[in-house]
Amino acid sequence: MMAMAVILSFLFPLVGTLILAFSAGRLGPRASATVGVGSVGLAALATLWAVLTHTGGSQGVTLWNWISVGDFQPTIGLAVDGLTLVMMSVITGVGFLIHLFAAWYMTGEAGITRFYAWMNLFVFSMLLLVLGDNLLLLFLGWEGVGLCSYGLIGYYYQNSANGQAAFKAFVVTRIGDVFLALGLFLIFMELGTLDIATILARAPELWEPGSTTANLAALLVLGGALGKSAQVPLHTWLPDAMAGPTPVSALIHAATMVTAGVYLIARLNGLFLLAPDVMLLVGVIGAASLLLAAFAALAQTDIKRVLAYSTMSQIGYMFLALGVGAFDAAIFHLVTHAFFKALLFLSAGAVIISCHHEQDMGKLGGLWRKLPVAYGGFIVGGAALVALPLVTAGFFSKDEILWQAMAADQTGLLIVGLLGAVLTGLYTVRLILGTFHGEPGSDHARHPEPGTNVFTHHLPLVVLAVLSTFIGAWIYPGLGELFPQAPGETTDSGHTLLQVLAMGAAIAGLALAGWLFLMRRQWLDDIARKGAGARLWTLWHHAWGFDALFDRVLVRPWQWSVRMLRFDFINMIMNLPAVVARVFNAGLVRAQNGRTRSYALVMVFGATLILVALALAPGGGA
Amino acid sequence: MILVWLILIPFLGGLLSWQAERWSEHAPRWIALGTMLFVLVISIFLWLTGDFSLPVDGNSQWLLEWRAPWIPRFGIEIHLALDGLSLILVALTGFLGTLAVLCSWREIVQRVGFFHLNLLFILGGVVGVFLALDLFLFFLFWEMMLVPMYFLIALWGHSGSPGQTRIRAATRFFIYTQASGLLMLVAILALVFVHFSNTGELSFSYDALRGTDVPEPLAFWLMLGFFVAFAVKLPVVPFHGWLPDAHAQAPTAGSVDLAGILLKTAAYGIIRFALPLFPEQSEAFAPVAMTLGLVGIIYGAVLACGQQDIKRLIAYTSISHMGFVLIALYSGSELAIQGAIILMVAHAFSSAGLFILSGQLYERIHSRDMRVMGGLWSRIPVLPGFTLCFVAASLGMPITANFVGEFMILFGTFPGAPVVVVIASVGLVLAAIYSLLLMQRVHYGPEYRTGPLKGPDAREYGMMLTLLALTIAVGLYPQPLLDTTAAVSAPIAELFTGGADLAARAGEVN
Amino acid sequence: MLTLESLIAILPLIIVATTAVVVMLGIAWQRHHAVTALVTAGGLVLALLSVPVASGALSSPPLMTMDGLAIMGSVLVLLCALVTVALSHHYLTGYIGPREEFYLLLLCAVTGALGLVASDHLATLFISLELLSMPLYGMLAYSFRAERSLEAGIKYLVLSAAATAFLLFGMALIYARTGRMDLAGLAAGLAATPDPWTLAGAVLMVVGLGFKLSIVPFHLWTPDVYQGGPAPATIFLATVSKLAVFLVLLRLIMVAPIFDSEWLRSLFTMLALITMLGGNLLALFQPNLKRLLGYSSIAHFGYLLVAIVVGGQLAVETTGVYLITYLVTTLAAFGVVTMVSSPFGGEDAAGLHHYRGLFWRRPWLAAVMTVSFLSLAGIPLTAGFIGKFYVIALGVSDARWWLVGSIVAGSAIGLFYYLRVMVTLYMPEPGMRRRDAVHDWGSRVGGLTLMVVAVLILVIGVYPGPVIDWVVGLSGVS
Amino acid sequence: MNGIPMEHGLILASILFSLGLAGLMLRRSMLFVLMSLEVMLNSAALAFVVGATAWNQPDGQAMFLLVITLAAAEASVGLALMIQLYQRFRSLDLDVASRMRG
Repeated sequence: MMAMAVILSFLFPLVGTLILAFSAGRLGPRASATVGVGSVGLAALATLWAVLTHTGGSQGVTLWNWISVGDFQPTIGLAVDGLTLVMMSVITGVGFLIHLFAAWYMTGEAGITRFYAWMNLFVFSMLLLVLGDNLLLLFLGWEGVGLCSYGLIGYYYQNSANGQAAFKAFVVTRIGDVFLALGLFLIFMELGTLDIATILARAPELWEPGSTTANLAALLVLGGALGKSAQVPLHTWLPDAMAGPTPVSALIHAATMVTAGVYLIARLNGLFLLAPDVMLLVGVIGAASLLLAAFAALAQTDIKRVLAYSTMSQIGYMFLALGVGAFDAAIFHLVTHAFFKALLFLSAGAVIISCHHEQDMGKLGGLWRKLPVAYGGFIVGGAALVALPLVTAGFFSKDEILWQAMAADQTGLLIVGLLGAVLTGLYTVRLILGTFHGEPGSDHARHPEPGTNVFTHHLPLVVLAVLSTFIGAWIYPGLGELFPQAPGETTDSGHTLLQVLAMGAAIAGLALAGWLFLMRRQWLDDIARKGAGARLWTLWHHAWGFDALFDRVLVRPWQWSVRMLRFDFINMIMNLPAVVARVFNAGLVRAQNGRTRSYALVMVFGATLILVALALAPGGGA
Repeated sequence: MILVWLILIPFLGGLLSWQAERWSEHAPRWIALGTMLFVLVISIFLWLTGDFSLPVDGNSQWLLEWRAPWIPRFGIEIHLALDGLSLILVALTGFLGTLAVLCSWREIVQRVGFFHLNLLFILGGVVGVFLALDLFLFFLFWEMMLVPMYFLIALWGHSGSPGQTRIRAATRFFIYTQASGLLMLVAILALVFVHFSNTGELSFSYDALRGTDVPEPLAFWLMLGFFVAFAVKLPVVPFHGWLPDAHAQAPTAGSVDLAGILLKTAAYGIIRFALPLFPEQSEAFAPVAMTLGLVGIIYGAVLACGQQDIKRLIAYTSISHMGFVLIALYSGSELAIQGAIILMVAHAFSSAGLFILSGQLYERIHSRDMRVMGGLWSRIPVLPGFTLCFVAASLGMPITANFVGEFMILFGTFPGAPVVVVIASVGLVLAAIYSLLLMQRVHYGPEYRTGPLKGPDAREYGMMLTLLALTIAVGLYPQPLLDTTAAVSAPIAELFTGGADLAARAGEVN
Repeated sequence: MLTLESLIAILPLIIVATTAVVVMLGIAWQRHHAVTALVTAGGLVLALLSVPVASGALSSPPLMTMDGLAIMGSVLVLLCALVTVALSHHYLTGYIGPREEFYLLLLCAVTGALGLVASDHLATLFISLELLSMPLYGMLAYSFRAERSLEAGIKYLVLSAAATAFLLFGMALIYARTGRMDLAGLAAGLAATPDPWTLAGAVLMVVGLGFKLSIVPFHLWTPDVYQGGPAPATIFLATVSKLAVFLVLLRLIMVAPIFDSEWLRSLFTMLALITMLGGNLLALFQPNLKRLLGYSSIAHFGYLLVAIVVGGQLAVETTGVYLITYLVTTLAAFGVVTMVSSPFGGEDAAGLHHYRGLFWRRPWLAAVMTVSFLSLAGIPLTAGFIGKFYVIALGVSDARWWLVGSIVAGSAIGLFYYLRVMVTLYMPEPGMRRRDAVHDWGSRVGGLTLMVVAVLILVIGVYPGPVIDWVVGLSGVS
Repeated sequence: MNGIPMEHGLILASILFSLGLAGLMLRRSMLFVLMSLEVMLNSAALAFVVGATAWNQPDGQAMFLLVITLAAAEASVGLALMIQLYQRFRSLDLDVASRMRG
């Protein structure tokens, strides 16, 4: 029964994709939307069915043997356990809400069929990613979501910048994917299988903890995760990816795809536990991304870019959790983050559409009365983002992460996490104030057209708002038994202190933000406008200049070499014989001057040469 | 006898369609289409009825065999044989031949009969290459298909950039392949004479020559002779000079055949002849070959990015893809060799798709220059979507056959040569870059000119859909192909491991 | 001693010579083009038929030998002459001026060629060679009113006479040192130690013969003479003359001991190398078809020199097969030129632009041309490939890698211009002034002969077995 | 026999031959060219005679006769062509007959 439900869950979006793709424009916008949203809705129902019929443990179903050559036996096979179901629920559940919202958001856009085709294909690929029972099938989904991300970022293709952003997103994540692929090669060579369960069983038998191979394998897999999850240093694509329609940002670049890296590491937990050094690295990278993105978020003016850096920062938390071995906490935060970040993005989308595609904070403002629903979404989502104690889902998950970091004695990571919480408060307040309060910065913001459709506009926002409160934390089932024991499960000493600290950090962030942005606004602006403050602002605005660095180190040399090689110098070298032949031809033809006497001369010359050679030859040539 | 017919049918069909031009303009097309479909049907029939399990000792490795004496003075026979690998490639030839006829339906309007004569002669020659087992016969077909290809490019091609006429492209193609082919002939003859001096029997037979004991320095040179011939056709950098021009300037059908089948004859030649005839030398040569493969992957990719001509871009990507094949063939891993076969098929589909698409674009905007494209997504229905699909296949997106091929190659090669795989993986990133660049320049961005263009008609749509369906089908379930060729690739892989065993044993003795 | 028995051995020669006399008398009596051509052809056919009789003869006349090589040579000479006659008839039909003497000259030259392939003595060698060359001067300058024909005749005369002088002087040196003039005995008087004088003599003979074969660096006359001479004369020069001279060179190498020297071999290697490459390089951008074919023939004899270098049974076989393939190919190529040129007086239509788009006007003629050029380029399924295969096989079997390498290089260069010509035939029609074959060319004798030759190219290419067997049967050298 | 060593005769012949060659290469007039050719042929004939004397054989003398005959034939054809040359170009200069080249 459950197998059927699972298969149906990813079959619906696939069928949706096919219908949309091959309709070739014959479907109207409404029909497209119906198919696109409906298929994901059905997938969500199928997932619900699967959740209800899941009997615990891991259940697998093999559809067919994909490839079978010698030991290489990857299947098209699905494995379903708690983690999978949680992920599926997020993908189809949140995905459905976002699709629904998109029906409002995308009204009147050209190419709506294409939009839904991509979105459905994305849901399909993402489901395959979490369902695959072997790494190759996982990789299939992994690349599939990348392609969909590419297609959707570049949705407004007529603007070259969007195309560039899509291109960048794909290529940067592809770099990570190559690491993952190499990891796959290594794992297959060493363990002789790609089946995840078998890998997790065999790895501890064959590899010493901390051995080079284990470290290398974990490191390579981590490379893949970094690319997909936009962690330092492969994070530069995410802010640019905001070029896509906002529902896309909500679904792909906040709720699901970017968390695939977290899922991957959590899925391969056994592998990472064998590589403690890499585990630490995961935590450190998480912490670094967390801070870096939080600072960058402070200095953005585009509301979507603020949210993008915030996403990166929150995924940093998840990585931090993974790094200290708290896989469950990471997934927990993944789920709650999916709720509240989707909410934030959709609310932002509501603002953007209402204000005629205006998304610069400087040109928005004063909207809170005119767009109450969006404002509500922002308040609830923002509260969850800053982890407002006790009432929001974000509080519980973030608290869990910080507690695990503390329990694992990673004080450094803990401090970064707390600092991040403060910063989160800062940028969230700045975002909400900048968007909804103060004076409107443009005519668009002065006369917004609020969304009125209850079903496609209000409903998704409200449901997500509800899920962003403690209810979202409450419905999370907890996956502790799936994962190795987390450090926080063995002890409880200091948990209370930590909770106080965490609450303190969140509230401190809010308070600081309130003080800075409400009381000292002028002072702040002055600092940001001149001297070191301005430079710092610029640095943060450009997210610490990673783009410029990569541009210098990678992009420009690449473009230079493309330009240099364009004329195919190897081929030119290979053309040398032709040039030589031409030269010889010219020389020989010159001798054909038509004069009998010179012909005789050449003939005699030849004969003389031979005779001289004969005379000079040792022994007279004999 | 069915093998003889497989070769003869295209030739007869070609002659018939040449003469059929007198009856009507469309008669040659229909005849050519029927001929290629016939070949396709025969090969599919053989495939369905054949048994491709590994030969039991004493059984022939060939599914079908046909031999007749030809030039007894040199022991030359007409010796044809078919195994899984040849069968798949023959079927591929039939399929792409059909496509080639279809995609020139509108494009070729002048001298239709003669065009199809050439087209079918190429395909007949290619089928001959895949079936010939006598080395002389193999060489004969190998060279013979060049002539019609030459005419195809020279007479129906598009002019290229200034100074690069189609005739020049065709001539370069011909000279490259013919000169390298003669080197192979020299190698073949040397092998034959060595065999003659060993046994006193003059024979060009594959079976007879396979075990020939060639003295060392000579054997290496002979292996090199074979390798160079195949390397030119594959093509391996630095012998790739003919390819971009030939691909770019050929008519669509020519490009499809070139990329789809002719390049595969080289890989086939390596699998069938270069490796089994000189296993030890090939193994010693493997690092060099793999390095050349790597150079091809990277170099082809970098150059592809710098092209403005859409067909040249696709042509350079072929160099890059064939680099993977080369690495696989010299990896000595069954998995990798199987992967190479899949990639050959996959590349045939994807590059044929891209070439047909660029042909269709050419029919609409009369240019191959990507600088005058851009924003086509909104101007042409359907085609951009297909382009994206084939671009995705070309960059090795999972679900497509290319992914299966490339990854099997990398999986198979990794244990033996991890460094090679690491560098080759860079090619995966570069593949993404050049593939998406194509997409970016052609279909994204602002519109270069406005006004809608005609969408694909049923013929174009059908071709694209078939190619796409096959690409995905092979990508999701390549097992039928793998089962068919398993009996071929396993022994090839063993050639190398055998050497390794020997070395290991030698080590023990020491 | 000369007996009747031994005269039978040279029956073909006698028949041809007699025919020459008959033709001469006929001309004196009454001029008639068609009859003259018919008589000539009849005589040649008769001579051809008598070859089996001759080969059955028990003894040869003095100074001559009728071994396999000679028989092979005779048959090829006669066949080529027949084709030339057929094409000449076609060509001369449009010629203003006396036409019949051409056949007379041709018959004399054939007599010389027949003598040359059978000669076993320096005297016969010399006489036959001159008998072959002298009428050629006349044939080349036959349409002497055309400037180029005259120029060709004069050039060939002067240079050929110089070459003859070289040959003679070489013979004289050898004779002075050895006291013998029969080929087999050339070394008899020689002391055990090698003698630079005799070697120098041999070298001078090689120069003389090399000139006739247009071996680089004695090749310069070739393009001019090919271009200037009337097409049938060029055909004769390119086929009969070269074939006969080459066979005699081969015989010298095989039979005469003084030519069996390592130094001479390396000399021939060197000559072969520069001839292959030089001929092909010269032809690269040549726009005149007849000159181009001249250069191409230089290259082809470069390939064939491999047989001289290697020597032995296989070399004779190679020479036979290669010559046959070369002959049919050259006949076809020049035949097309003749066909296009003949209906008009004056200069031959040799410019490449005349042939542009020929395929769309005269598909079969263009097909013949294509086949012959494919054969020249050595593409499989044509006779040329079999020849090239043989030469490469010969080189490989003797491990002459340098030669083999330059054959490959030469072929690659050669392709360039062969393809250039071939594709021209299929190019769209130009607006340029051009000449064309007559409409009913295919139904005339020359046209039919041409078709037969073209078919022969393909047949030899596809099924070379019989030809090879025939050559193998004859390649024993006495 | 008669005291003159064969080498001397051969050297003389060689010198004659070289003179003929030089004339061939240096003279423009066709008449002189033909004469040079004659000299070359005769030098060869001389060498034959020298050889025949040395070996005391008639063969060389016979060759001499053949060479003389040939030279005569050569000269007659040559002179005939020379007349045509003059008629066409109004000159005996061989270099004018160099229309064909390249």
